[in-house]
Amino acid sequence: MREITYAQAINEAMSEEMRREKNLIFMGEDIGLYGGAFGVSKGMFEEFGPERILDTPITELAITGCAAGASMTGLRTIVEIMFSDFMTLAMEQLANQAAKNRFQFGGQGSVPMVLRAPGGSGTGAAAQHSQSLEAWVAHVPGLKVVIPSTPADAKGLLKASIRDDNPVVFLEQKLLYRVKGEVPDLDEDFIIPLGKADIKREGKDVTIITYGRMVQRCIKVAEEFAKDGVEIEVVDIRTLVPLDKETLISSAKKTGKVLVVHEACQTGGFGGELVSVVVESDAFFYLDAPVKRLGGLDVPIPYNPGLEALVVPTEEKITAAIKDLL
Amino acid sequence: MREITYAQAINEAMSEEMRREKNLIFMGEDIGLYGGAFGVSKGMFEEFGPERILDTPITELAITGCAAGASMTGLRTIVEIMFSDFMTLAMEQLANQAAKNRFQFGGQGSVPMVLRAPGGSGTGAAAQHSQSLEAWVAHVPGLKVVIPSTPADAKGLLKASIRDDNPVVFLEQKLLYRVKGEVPDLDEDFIIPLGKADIKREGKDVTIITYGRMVQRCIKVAEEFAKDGVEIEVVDIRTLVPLDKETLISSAKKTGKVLVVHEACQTGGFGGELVSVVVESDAFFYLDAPVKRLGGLDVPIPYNPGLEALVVPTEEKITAAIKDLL
Amino acid sequence: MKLSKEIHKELYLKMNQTREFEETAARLFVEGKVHGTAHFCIGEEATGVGVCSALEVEDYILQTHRGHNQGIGKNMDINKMMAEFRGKATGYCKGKGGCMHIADFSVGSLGANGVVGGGLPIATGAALKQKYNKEKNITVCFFGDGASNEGAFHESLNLASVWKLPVLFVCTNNLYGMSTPVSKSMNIEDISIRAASYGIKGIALDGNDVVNIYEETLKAKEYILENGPMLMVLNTYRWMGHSKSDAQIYRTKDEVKEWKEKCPIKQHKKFILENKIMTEDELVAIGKQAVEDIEKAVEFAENSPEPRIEDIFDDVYA
Amino acid sequence: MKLSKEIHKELYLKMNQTREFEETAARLFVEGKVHGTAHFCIGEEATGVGVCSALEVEDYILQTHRGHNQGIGKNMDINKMMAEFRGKATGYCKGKGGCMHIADFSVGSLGANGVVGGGLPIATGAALKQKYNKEKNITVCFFGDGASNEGAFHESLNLASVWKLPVLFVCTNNLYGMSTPVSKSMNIEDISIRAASYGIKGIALDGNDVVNIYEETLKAKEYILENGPMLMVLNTYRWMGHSKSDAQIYRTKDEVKEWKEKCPIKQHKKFILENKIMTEDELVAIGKQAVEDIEKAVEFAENSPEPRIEDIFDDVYA
Ligand SMILES: Cc1ncc(C[n+]2csc(CCOP(=O)(O)OP(=O)(O)O)c2C)c(N)n1
Ligand SMILES: Cc1ncc(C[n+]2csc(CCOP(=O)(O)OP(=O)(O)O)c2C)c(N)n1
Ligand SMILES: [Mg+2]
Ligand SMILES: [Mg+2]
Repeated sequence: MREITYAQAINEAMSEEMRREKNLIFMGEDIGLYGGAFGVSKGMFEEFGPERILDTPITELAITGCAAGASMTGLRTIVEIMFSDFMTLAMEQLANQAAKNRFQFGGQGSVPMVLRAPGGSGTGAAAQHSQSLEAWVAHVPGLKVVIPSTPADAKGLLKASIRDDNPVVFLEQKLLYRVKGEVPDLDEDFIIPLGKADIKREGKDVTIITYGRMVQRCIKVAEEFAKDGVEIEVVDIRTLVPLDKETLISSAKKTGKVLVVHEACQTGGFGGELVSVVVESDAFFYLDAPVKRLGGLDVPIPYNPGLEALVVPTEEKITAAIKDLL
Repeated sequence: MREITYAQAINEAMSEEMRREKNLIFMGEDIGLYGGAFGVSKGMFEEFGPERILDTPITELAITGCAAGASMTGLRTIVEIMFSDFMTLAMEQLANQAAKNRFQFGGQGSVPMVLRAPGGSGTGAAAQHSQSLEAWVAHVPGLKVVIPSTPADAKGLLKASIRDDNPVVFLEQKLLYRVKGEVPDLDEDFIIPLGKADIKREGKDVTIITYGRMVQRCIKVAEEFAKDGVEIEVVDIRTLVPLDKETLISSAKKTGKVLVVHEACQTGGFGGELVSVVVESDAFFYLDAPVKRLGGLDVPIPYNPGLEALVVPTEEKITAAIKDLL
Repeated sequence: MKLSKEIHKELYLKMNQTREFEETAARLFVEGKVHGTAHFCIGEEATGVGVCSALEVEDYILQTHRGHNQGIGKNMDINKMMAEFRGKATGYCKGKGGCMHIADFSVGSLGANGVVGGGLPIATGAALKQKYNKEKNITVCFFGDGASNEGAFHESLNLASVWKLPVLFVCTNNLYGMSTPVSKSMNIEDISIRAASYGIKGIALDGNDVVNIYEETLKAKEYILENGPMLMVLNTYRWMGHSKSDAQIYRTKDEVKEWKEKCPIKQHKKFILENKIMTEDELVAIGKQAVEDIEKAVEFAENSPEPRIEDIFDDVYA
Repeated sequence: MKLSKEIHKELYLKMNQTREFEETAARLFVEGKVHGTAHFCIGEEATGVGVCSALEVEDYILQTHRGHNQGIGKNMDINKMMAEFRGKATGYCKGKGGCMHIADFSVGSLGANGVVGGGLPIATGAALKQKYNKEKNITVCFFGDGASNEGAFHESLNLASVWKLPVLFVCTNNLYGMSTPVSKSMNIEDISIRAASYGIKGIALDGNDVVNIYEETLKAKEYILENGPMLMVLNTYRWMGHSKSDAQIYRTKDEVKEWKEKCPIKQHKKFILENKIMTEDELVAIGKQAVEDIEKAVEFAENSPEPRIEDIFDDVYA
């Protein structure tokens, strides 16, 4: 299969969907000629023109609401928030309006929009440009939440998100944008349905439940353990909402040992949900060690690259956590 | 001891602190002559005047940042957001600025502000006026988060929050404002330190970990069970950040059965954190049943009073959950 | 411009229906038949009725929390409005939304909003869709004086202007945002001058003159389809408290009395009679019809079933 | 107003330091000594330097992401700035903030901000404290043309106006917000007219004329202490790309060249020579000093230790 980057995969997903759906538009800051802060939309302005690729002023609240309004009335929209940290400015329109409109209006209308935003640290951009805020949006009924960990997942899940009739928060991972991976050919209409976890690596001894850029890191650790005969199963949940509980639970039952890993600050992170789903289920009776979480440290992301690398789960920390479980 | 309402307790806490600290100011929408949307600040404008009790335009982002700026430069501030749902408009200043300034500036300055906001459903105000968003703020390092369940706690914890040198999000419970409870006399300088859970009812058979308006409900259920000889311990965490893990864990060890209850939507709620804290600890080995969560249904709050009452944990649901555990 | 008798009839009826609806709703509170709160627009009927009556079905509106006049103006079904107010399954939102979230997509109402200024960004999106589809229709966004201090106001007017979106921004300036007088929430007297910040046209009108509002809306629509967005400020007054519970210590009884004299319904009546458009009797008949319409709505709502908890997950996701 | 030779020296030195700082910083990127990004203000030196040099220590400033001129203008320690840029423990923020979060509370800088418009609400708070304490000082809030479209701009100017807070809002209009030209982000040409929405004074100045900016800031401060907030727009231009990585396809080389001719340092030099305030030699000496200052800062930073992970939890809470 051909290999493309995560950023290209996202670009392809958007472009393909725009080709097949004339009512789909895309708006955001500097997404046009400039191609987006991370170059994700390069070439789209040239192909689809200024009526469908809309450069906006710096105005996160308005563009989020604008997307919701357009989607409520018949268009489908993608809105890019340049850094997921700036969703903080848009939460009113996202959580109070886009997420709730359908319900509070008794089912009148729907809001088929995708809010794309890159999250995560590692780029030296410090506290206000590096957060992982998926836990916020996963706590808002009416929103779906997706975080892909590979180019293929990014493409297939984004296409599914765009076709979904609900507001989907699609959180990309900055540090994965330049990472390459196999992606099905262009002529395939490649869709990955929301709500299906993916076992990225099979194993029988320990389960790691994770998502986003931590997936590859966990696989690397798993490969190290494999050398010593310990087979770790790495479950990539891919969509936080809806969550594929079954896959998590059955993996936990199989291995009896569970580690949850994510980059976001541990306290109040989505890891708590994942742990709970496991221990509330009958998997509880199969567990032979306390379920462990390994999230980011409860600090804002520091600028210094050495510090920055150490506040999120490292291979060393993941390895140590696995050893604790064994 | 005298009895006063939860709203009065909050008023007393603010008023007492304003009397002892001349550098403390209080701002918000309609908090002056009007006395606040829930009447919490009645009389304060008359006592402290327009320089210290500041009615603001409807401008949540600006007043939150204004409080942060004043607090960074030497004042202490209380800011009231009329409904916690409107924190959605203020998250940028709260999470990116107030919470992170001290850290990202390497310890220069601090931000001694309290953001007060009422949360919760039950008033027939529907989806945009009824949310419980504590999980969002508990996930932001740099913020402390408090939710009192009684007038005494409200008073003691608010006074501690105001004296704290950090931004504290103080989430009040609309449905408790008119509830009365015993509160120490006015001449006592009554402070409850942040970070201490309170065992509101002792028991040995089951632990309920909860907070906010669910505390009384859980106690009621516990009293019913007591009639049948089942002694439920009700632990009110009171402050979500910092969290008194010790008290939770030791109660879980004692009873071996844990139910976590909160009003907020279950998925992504703070309950996940509470479950995780228990099962990650050595309390895991004392558990003789899966830890259970009982949160609100994952729906926006509906308007109809019958529905509204049923989307949050009811006495019936709590009772059923306990029975499941036994 | 000379409006037809039919139009006058419509305006007069809708204003009367609005007032009757709200007076009845207030009574239902007293009777304990409604929980929650409501925000009444009595005294401001001309704003929503005048603007919305000048629109077509394909024009959208974004309503406020104080928007019964807007909904009735846009031809919403009063039975379903009342049923929603009562939280019934037959209501516009199946009882899930209540009066702060009344909506009727079929007549072009994209909903009332519980968040001050919450409709502004959404309006830009609805208008963007209209522009995208080259429709000859506009989106009207209602909001209050208080809302004009929210960031959403600034961002939305700016975006609409830059993209030349067909939006009519209608600010109903009733002199207060809850207890806070305009003089304490902004440092200008004429809110319409804020249009200049966006390079768009702004006008201020007597918000109690339904005829003029109707006419100006027609003109505005034409202007907007040609030139892009516009800000229309309607200066008016709310007679009742901000919401159910409001002791109104922030204003004088004299002020309220003064404004009651400028009652939009009374003014319209005077205009109709002076211009001999209808007779006193005809007007009385319309008033009666309004009362009957509301009585029927009350009955409809009263006899409607409550929503069932079994259906609670419907409509969370499409 | 006639500025002393000392003042001219100060302005000229600070502008040169700023340029030298940034050119050096750009080189450090190329050398791979810095990770992350930076936003350079070359071409805009007169704005931050002119405004901040007219202030006292007790006046606060809120800086932008493009604020080395503001920090140097406010007399920040260049060594600590460079060390922070390098992420060192001796930097202003102990290496935790980086150049987007440089701050020095001791000289009145309440910090640079990574969020466009993020400093605006904070400025109102700092000014509120000054007013509360009856200080005779003001808060200066820097932000860009792009930021003036954010809701935070609207809310903050309105709040400051209503409360008559001593804030000077300084918009450095460099014609672009990232790749987006002002003409596509707003529908007005003169950003200073936005002041009218808040009933405050607005002025627009040549942002490359450091002398005039200095003088106007002195006047503005006096005006503000008497009358409340004011908006000052400084029209200027950024020579470099938006940030480290920017192919600049959104503008022409000619446009950049044109603006390079209006170089604020060159202009100031010409003014000084024409008015015989200093000799060519004196200016060369100042230029040299600037180079040396930056060299020293580079060395200081280079020799400084990295922060330790053991200290990571310090400063999360007070
Ligand atoms: C964002 C937000 N802040 C505060 C409130 C509480 N609130 C409801 S209506 C209102 C006053 C609104 O004033 P205005 O916009 O003038 O409309 P009016 O009520 O006068 O019609 C307030 C403060 C809210 N609903 N939303
Ligand atoms: C809220 C927010 N949105 C977007 C960004 C990304 N961003 C950083 S600087 C910038 C352009 C800002 O333009 P302007 O205010 O004119 O300042 P300039 O960079 O031109 O100095 C953008 C879009 C951000 N940092 N914060
Ligand atoms: Mg009003
Ligand atoms: Mg700019």
